[in-house]
Formats: sequence, structure tokens, C-alpha cells
Amino acid sequence: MTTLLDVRDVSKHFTMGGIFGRKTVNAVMDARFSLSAENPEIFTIIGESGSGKTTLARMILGLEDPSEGEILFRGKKVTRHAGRAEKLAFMSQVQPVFQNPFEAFNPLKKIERYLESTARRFLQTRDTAVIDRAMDEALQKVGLSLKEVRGRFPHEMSGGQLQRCAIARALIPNPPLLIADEPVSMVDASLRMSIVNLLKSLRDDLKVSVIYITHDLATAYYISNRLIIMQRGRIVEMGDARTVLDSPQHPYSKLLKASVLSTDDAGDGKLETDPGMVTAANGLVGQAGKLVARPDGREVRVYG
Amino acid sequence: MAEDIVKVEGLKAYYQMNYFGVSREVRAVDGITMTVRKGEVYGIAGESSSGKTSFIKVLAAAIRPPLRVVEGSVKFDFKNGPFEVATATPREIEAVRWKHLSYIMQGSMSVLNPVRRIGRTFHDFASRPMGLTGKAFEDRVIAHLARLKLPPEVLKAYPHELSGGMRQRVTIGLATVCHPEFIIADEPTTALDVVVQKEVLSLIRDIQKEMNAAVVFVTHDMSVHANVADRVGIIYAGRLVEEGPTRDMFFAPKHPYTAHLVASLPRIGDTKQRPALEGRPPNLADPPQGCRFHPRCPLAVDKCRQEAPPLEQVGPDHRTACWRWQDVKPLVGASAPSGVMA
Amino acid sequence: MQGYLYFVAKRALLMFAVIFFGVSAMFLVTYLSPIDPVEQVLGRLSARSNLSPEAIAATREALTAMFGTGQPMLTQYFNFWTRLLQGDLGASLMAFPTPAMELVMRGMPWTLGLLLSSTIFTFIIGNLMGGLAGYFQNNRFFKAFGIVTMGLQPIPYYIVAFIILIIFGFLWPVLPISGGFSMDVRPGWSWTFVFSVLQHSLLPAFSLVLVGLGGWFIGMRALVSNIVTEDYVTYAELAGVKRDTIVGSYVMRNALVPQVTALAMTIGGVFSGTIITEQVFNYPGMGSLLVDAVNAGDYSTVLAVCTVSITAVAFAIFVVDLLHPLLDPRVRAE
Amino acid sequence: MFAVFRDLIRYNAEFTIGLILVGIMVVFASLSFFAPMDPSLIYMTIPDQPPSAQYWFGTNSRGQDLFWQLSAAFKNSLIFGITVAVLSRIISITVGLAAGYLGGWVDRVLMFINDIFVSVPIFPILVLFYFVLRNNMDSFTMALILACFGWPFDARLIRSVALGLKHREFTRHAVFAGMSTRKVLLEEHLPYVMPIVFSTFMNNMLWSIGMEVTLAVLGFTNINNPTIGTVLYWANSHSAMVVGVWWWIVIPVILIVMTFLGLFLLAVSMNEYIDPRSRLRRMGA
Repeated sequence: MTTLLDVRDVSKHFTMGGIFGRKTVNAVMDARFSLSAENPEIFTIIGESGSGKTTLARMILGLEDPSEGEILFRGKKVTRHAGRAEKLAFMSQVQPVFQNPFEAFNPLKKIERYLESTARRFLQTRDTAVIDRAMDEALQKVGLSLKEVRGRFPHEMSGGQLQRCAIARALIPNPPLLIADEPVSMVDASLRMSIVNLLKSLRDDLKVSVIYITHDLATAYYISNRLIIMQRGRIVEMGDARTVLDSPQHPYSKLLKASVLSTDDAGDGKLETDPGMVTAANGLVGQAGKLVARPDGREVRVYG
Repeated sequence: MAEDIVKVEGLKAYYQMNYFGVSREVRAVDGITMTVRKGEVYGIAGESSSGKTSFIKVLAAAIRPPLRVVEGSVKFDFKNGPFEVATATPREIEAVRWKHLSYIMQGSMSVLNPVRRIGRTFHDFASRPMGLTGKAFEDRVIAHLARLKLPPEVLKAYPHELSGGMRQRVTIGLATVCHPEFIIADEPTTALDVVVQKEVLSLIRDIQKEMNAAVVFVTHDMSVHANVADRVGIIYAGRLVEEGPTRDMFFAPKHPYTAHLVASLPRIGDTKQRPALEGRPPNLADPPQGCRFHPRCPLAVDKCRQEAPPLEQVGPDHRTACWRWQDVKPLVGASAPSGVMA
Repeated sequence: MQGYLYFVAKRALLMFAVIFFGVSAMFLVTYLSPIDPVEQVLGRLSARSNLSPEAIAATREALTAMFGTGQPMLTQYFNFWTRLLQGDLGASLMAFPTPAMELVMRGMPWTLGLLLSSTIFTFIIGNLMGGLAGYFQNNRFFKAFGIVTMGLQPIPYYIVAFIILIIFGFLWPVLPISGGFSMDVRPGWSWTFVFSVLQHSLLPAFSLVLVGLGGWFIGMRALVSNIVTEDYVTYAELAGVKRDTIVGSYVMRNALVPQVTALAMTIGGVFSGTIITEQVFNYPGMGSLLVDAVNAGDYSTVLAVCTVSITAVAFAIFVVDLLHPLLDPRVRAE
Repeated sequence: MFAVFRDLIRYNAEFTIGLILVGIMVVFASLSFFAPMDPSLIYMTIPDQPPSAQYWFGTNSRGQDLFWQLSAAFKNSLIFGITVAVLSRIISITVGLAAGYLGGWVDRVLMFINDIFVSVPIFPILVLFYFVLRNNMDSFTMALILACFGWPFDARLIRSVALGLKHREFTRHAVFAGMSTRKVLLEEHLPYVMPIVFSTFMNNMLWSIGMEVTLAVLGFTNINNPTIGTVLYWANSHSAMVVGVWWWIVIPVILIVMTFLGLFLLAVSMNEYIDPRSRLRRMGA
């Protein structure tokens, strides 16, 4: 079994302020996990704002360098300071999808421009027939076609269609790994499921691994194989998605699950959260602890 | 059954725009009839550009060009007398503002003046409608804040010094400090983390119960409605397509759009394949003929393409605008609790 | 508090940098110029018969020490700074042997007085009117005011001052058009003198205000028309907060923050305008001094005016910048 | 872009007036290419003639036909303004886009330099230049100097836009579509700052021509080169207003006001057009 992505004890600190009021913020601390090249999976990073999930994603994409530890992709170190050729080689393997589909493409330019540039750069060809074919193939994978997209500007399409185009663009180099940073949080409810289902089919049909970053436990449960839960920069629980979410062990995971609004008892207005749970979860912020493996395969952070 | 606090009848509100010589009419609210009862939480659900924002602007008597009420009426029945939004004079609007009708706005970050201390903002907003000043006013505000679990020190703070959850509680405090009878809450929890969201929701619910105020709660998130609303109304393309008690809406929807919205909510502990709704919401400047949902509707027949269905009574308190409501089934076999008409 | 100190330190650093680079640039300009300043000055000096050979020799010594022609650039540069820090730029040629610095210091109060009074007045009126025009967009009075001030704004200082000069000098001579005070009044702290000074400053100040108003008006109007769409304004309006409070404490108050930053950034330009205006109205400030010095080939005085201008403007900007955190609590907290 | 101009002409009176004024001045200035005499020569006609059918703008005390004199002056001044604007636009676009997009220490260094240039009072510096260069100060040297001081305000403006663009998702998509930094800046970000570039172009022309007028009026430029400023300089030095040759002052001042108003109206209307928020508000009004 070869590893596709190896995140090795990665930390990231940011320094705020300047010479005088210096303050260090630990965005990510000792994150580690790895993805295998043979079994494509949807690996979910769950966290609230300020949990460090986006920083982690940025480091995996090579947009930010870790302060400590390293990230290896197919055994090669991911770094912001790579040369242009290296960067392009990396980008052909790892592609991102972001949060806001309405922002994915420059509103002043045609959508196909990005698809075209991706195809030309990563397939290293100038042959328009080849480029067109690659674009169409990628669009077919997301349920669109080049005919529908060609010549259109972003404002002429719906949020769901735009997000599909963004995913299609990312798929053009046939990357084995896709990083999806909150891909559905800005998409309307009626279109959300079509994106989530699409991610699922990318894994099942195209064998693409997806790192799915979200704060939504329900969709994470719905599509992911494994997940990690992050609290203020630290992984507090990691393991099989169903195992973890069915019976979370860490106090913070428990609190998150308890805070998910359930529709099972719609209309009953049950909104109380046990205050003890909140205190328990917040009390652990800032404590180091360490991740300990459990017999059921998951790892939970324990303290003291 | 409780009395109505507001009756909306045949409301049509359009944006009439003239931009560099091109005039456009967007039918944001296109014939809505509904009522909200005293002391209830009425949830309004709808996607972006469904017209729900324009609808609540009219409800809040915040109609400003280019938005215009073209037809219909919005009649409030406040303690100090009736109030009709479409014909109210600025003086009349001022008289009900905050004292009877208040508003919780979305985006807690940007609704508070960044260069003004919270205490000053409270003074600006509430001193006049409450008819109190100085110490008496401050005491009342502090007492109210205590109810929202906010320390009196927040009055001395600037907005940027508070966390997102605190700020949202401050805006709830601002909206409720005068004990209004009718509160509009526009996506008050959208930008919040789940833990804080639940806290804020339960706070809104508690304070609403305590003051026995009517709340119109607007959000696109159906799981929020499931937990705070007594009744839910769904707006699609400027029209109310279904309205009913929250449980019925979730377990026995009678409109394919509602059925879809409910079905597309994944749940922890359930990995059944969830259906996706294809197509895109209609353009309100040029809505489709007939039922506006028909281009996306799996049940659509010829009649749907030609004639717009009226809002029909289909159960106690339950109305829907669908020619084929009898054929609508819940899309994912959720086990309906007993006592719900299926 | 710590945040504020940090802010002050940063701004002070900028002030010193401006002075340092400005003065260095001055040095570089003179250093690279094809004309040898020492010989040029001495040439003119010796052409004037009423100077004693000793005086000329003293000047030669001072100038050589300063410009040190023939010495390596760095040595010259170092000497230049040494003289500058001692405040000694040699004797003025026009008013030999008065030190150039003394002439500049005599002119400075006039210039600063004109600059400060007209800037403060322009800033307040321009922002107030612009703010109101931005909030009450359909008000005829503000619209008309806007058209007039905006029409004047693009016209160069010189032309506006010149037109005013023509109007008040030839067509409607009610105000003095020249000088800082009447010739028949003795300078001192007397009522007549103060009155005369004020009277004489009216036209120059008026021309500066006329030209400056438009910029603040446009900027404020644009800012306000953006701020009125902010959520906190909409929310306050929804809540029925009093009009005055909304306009003052919600809209204008927030628009003031960027405007004060802009004030700091425009001081340099206004200073240039003041200098020009002085020239037109023959006002006894640094501007007139500069022009006279250039025409007289008075090297020391030109350098002194430039140095003092750079320092004064940098300091003024520093002072205005210090206001910024007081207006914006978010900067204070950083 | 042409559609934008068409809309502006049709629906924005300020823009139309500005365009007409500037258009008239450009035509007037370009007539200078067909001038019957060299504008730098003096005593070519009878001096001090009031405007008449033969001498439309009259003649001055130096025996020059003011019509052709002014035509040449406006041509030179406009070319001067355009030169400064083009040069300083190049600096401000480069600095603004680079500082905004690259961020980090590049941004800090560039903005520090920017702050210094904003703060230095330019007029004394210009005078100093004239003082040491004297007759070596031709209009191109002056244009270069002004260009060096004319960029920082606008660079700051462009930077703030670029800063916003950097964090927009399409920029990251462009990077992951394999576009080079140069391509991202020129093809993705430049179109967004183009409106600012246009409107500041006009403002910069105003500013630089104004500076030239001021310096020239004081006699601090090459006074033998006809420009708007030197025309006034000669008029002043012959005390035109006092001796009654009023047209020597009044006509140039009217033309200057027309030019400046025209350029200014173009800048303002452009600015309003590009600011989407003021646009929204206008829709409502």
C-alpha cells in the first residue's frame, strides 16, 4: 500500500501584530493523518470557525508552509517555495474546490477560459481539439457539457451549475486528490444535495480521493469514509466516520453532535444543550493531551 | 385559537428599476396571503432570490424604492390599534417601530455601528420608544441583558470587542428590550457556529415565550425551522407554495418542493441515498407560466404548465398550492411519529 | 494603550523617514546638478559691490563646508546633515548677512497660520456639506453647493487665486490684495494690527478654501452614499432612531475615519497650494520667500525653505495621524 | 468597453459635457499642427490687437497671434499632461497590483515608500529642481519628475482593490488553472482596476498641467516653450491686465477652465459609473 498524502505532525503558528504587541496564534497543532493511494476515500475535516481546518487545507494545497512538521504528497514535500515547474506538477495532482461558487470565476471573463487554461497547462498541449475534448469530458463527469458552458459568463448560471463547473475544472488534469473547502455552505438547499452526491460519485466512479472540509456533521456522515474533528487547532477525534459520529467519545465531539439541529422531532422545539457539556468541552481548550487509539479503530485525545 | 397579529392579503411587491435607460420589473412578491397569530413563531423558508427578503421588508414596513407595494395589504393588530403597512405615514410607522414591531437583522458583525459603544446604541434605539432616560433606562437595559445572560459590561464595549455569539445576543437584546408584540428575525443564526447557533436559537425561543411575542423567523435552513417554528411557510419564486404546522410540513408535506427540501436534509445515523433537485430557481424578472415550480417538478403535468394552482386547504391549518398535492409523498421514508396525518 | 503606543511609534518612524528621504533627495538633487552651487553663489555675490571681501570669504567657507565640492559624495552628505542639524544653512544672499534659517523662521508663522486656518475651515465645511449632500441626495441646496465647489476644485490654485485677485483688485476693491498687514500699522499685539492681519489673510485663505472644498465635498459625499447602505445604518433607520443621530453618529462619524487619513495625505499638497497663493497675494510667508530666493539665486534660503517645508509637513501629517486611533476604536484595539 | 461609453454618453450628462469640452480642446490643440507660423517666434503680427475677424483671439504685446499661440500652448500642455499621466499610471499600476497581490514584505516596503512620496511636499522640491537645473529643465524632465510624484495616491487605491481581489476565490482558481503570476495580474486583476486607472488618468492630467501652470507663471520653467503656463507668464510680465490687453488673460483663463472642467467631469462621471454601490443607489433614486 502506498500513501498518497502524508500529513506528519504539522503545526502552524501565525504571528499577529508587529514589533511591539506580538502575539502568536496556534492555528494548527500536531495534525497528522494519511491517505492511501489505492483506496480512494472521502476524508472529512470537521471544525467550527477558528478550528484551523482551513489553514490545514491551505497547507495541503501548498499555499502556506507548516511551522513544524511536513506534508508529503507521494513522498515529495509540499512547499510554498517550490519552483514553478514543481508547483505545476503538484497542481496537476491536487486540485481545490472552494466555498462560494459565485466567486469561483472572474465575473468579467467567460467560464471556459479557466477550463481551457487548465487543460492547456496540465495536458501540455496546444491542440484545440484535444483541449476541447478534455473540457467536455470533465464537464460530462459533473453532468454538464461543453455546449452548455461555452461562451457563457458566470452570471448566466446558477450557483449549483457554477460549483459543478468549478469541480469540472479541477478534474481536468485527472487529479487523484481533490480538496473541497466547504463546497456546499453557500449553495442553496435544493442544490446542495446534487453537489454532495457528485462528490460521492467522484469517489465511487472516478476513484478520486476527496478531502472534504465542513462544519456540517450531517453531510459528513452522509458521504465520508473517515473523518477528523478539530477543536481550536487540535485534532480531538479521528476515525471511521460512522463510528465516530454514531457515538462520539471526546467531550467536544459530543457537544458538536448534540448541537446539530435534529429534524426527527420537528415541531417539538427541543433546543436545550446540557450546559455541563459546553463547560466540559471548553475546559479542554489549550490542553495538549495526546491522541490514543481505541480498539474500534478510532483515535481520541485524552488528557492528564 | 389565538387571534391574528398580522393579516397579509394578496400582497404584490415589485422592484421597479431603471438603470441607464433599461427598465426592469422584478416581481419579488407576487400574491402572498397569510396570517401570523399572536404569540407564535412562524417560520418562512425560501432560497436566495425567492422573494423572501422582499416579503419581510414589506412586513417590517421598510419599503423603499425601488421596492414598491403594487397590490394587497398588510394589516397589523397592535395593542395601540390597527396598523396598515402599505398606507402608513412615516409618523405612524415611527409610532410602532421598536415598541410594537421590531427586527433582528442578519449578519451580527455589520448591524452594530463599529464606532459606537453598545450602551449608546441601546440608548439610540430604545430610549425614545420606552419613554425612559438616564438611570431608569439603564437599569431596565441591564435587567434585560441579564435575562440574555449578558453582563452589564457589554454596554461599555465596542462591537469588535465581542465574540460573534455575544454580538448576536446583543442584537436580540436590542430588538426585544422594548417588549414588542411582533418580531422579525432575518437569518439571525446563519453565520454562527453550530454550538452557538443552538444557544442563540433557544434564547430567541425562550424570550419569545416569556414576552408572548409573535416572531416571524426567516431562514433557508429547514433544520432550524424544525426546531423553532410552530408553523412554517415555504416561499418559492415570490409565492407562498405551502404552509402548515411544522410537524406536518416535515412528515407529511403536500408540495413537491417542500417534500424535496425536507428530503434533502441528511441525518446522522442515516446513509440512505438522498435525492437532489435539478434545475435552477426561476428568474423573477421573467417567471415561468403556470405553476412556477413546474420546470423542476417531477410530478408536473400539462395543467401545471398552464395554470397557477391556488393555495388550497388540505388539512387543519395546512394549505398548499399544488394541483397534484394528493400524489405528494415524503421522498425519504422518514418514520413519521404517530399522530401525524399522512 | 499598548496598541496606541505602537501606532504612535509606527507613525513617528514614518515621519523621520519622510524627513530623512526628503532631505537626502534634496542633497542628491544639488549634488547631481551640473551647476556648482559655491561658484554660482559667489559669482553673484561678488557682483554686488556693497559686500566686504571678508563677508564673501565667510560665505565661501560656509558654502564649501556645506557642499564641500570636490570631496567624496559620502563626506559631503555627512557634512550636509551636520550643518542641517545645527540649523545652520549659511547666510542668506538676498538679505546678507541674515542667516537663511532666520528668514525662514520669520516667514513660517504666516504660512502655518494660513495653512492651518484654511485647512481646518475647508475640512469642516467640505465634509459637513459633502456628508449632508450624500445623505440628502435630492436636496437642491446641497446639489447646487456641490456643483459650484466641484466646478472650482479642478482649477489650479494659481488660476483661482488670480481670478480672485482680479475681482477684488480691479472690479470690487473692498479687501486688501497684497501683503500681510497694512504698512501704516505697527506690528505688535494691538487690536489694529490683529485686525489688519486678519483682513489681509482673508483673500488668500478664501482662495485656498474655494479650491479645497470640492475635494472634501466629493470624497465625503461618495463615502456617505456608501455608508448609508451599510447594515448598521439600515438597522438604525428601521429602528426609528432619530434622523440627527443617524446622520451624525452613524453616517458622518464613520465616514470621518477615512477622511482624517485623507487629511494627512493631502497636507503636502495643500502646503504647495499655500506657497503659490502667497506668491499671488504677495503674502509674507515661506512661499514668497522661496520665489524671491530662487529669483535672487539665494541657494541657502532655497535649501532652508525646502528643509523646513519637508519637516513641517511631515510633522503636521504625524499630528493628524495621531487623531486616527481616537476616531476609530478598532485601531486602538489592535 | 464601447458599450460603456455609449451608455455614459446617453445617460450621463456630466460625462457628455466633459467629453464635449475635452473634445473641443483636443481639436483646438491639434490645429496647432497646421499653424501658419512657428509659435515660438515673436513680433510676427501687429501687437496688442483686440479679437477681430482676422485675429480671432487678438494678438499679444509680443506680436503673436493668440489663436495660434494658444493652440500650440494647449497642444504642449496636453501632451505634457498625457506624458505624466501615462508614466505615473505605469508606476502606480505596477506598484499597486504587486503590493496588493504579493503582500508580505513586498507590500510593506512598497507602501512605506508610497507613504514617503505622499508626504513630501512636491512644490518646494520642484522649485529646487528648477533652481539647480535652470535651463536644463525642459518639459520632458519636468514630466519625469512629476511622474515620480504622481503615482502614490493612485497606487494606494489600486492596491486596495488588488488586496480584495487576491482573496477572491477566482484568483485561487486561476492559480490552480496554471496561470502565471504575471497572467493573473494582467488578465484577472487589471480589468478590475482599469476604471480606476481611467479616472485617475484624468485627475493626474489635471494635477500635472496645474503644476506646470503654477511653475511657469512664476517663470520657473523654460519660458520660451509655449504652454498654458508660459502664456500667462508673458501676459503677467507685460502687465496685460493693467495696460488693457485683457484678452491676453481672459481668453486663456476661459480655455483653461474649460479644459479642467472637462477633464474633471470625465473623471467624476467615470468614477460614479464604476462604483457599483453608488450605481445601486442611483437605481433607487
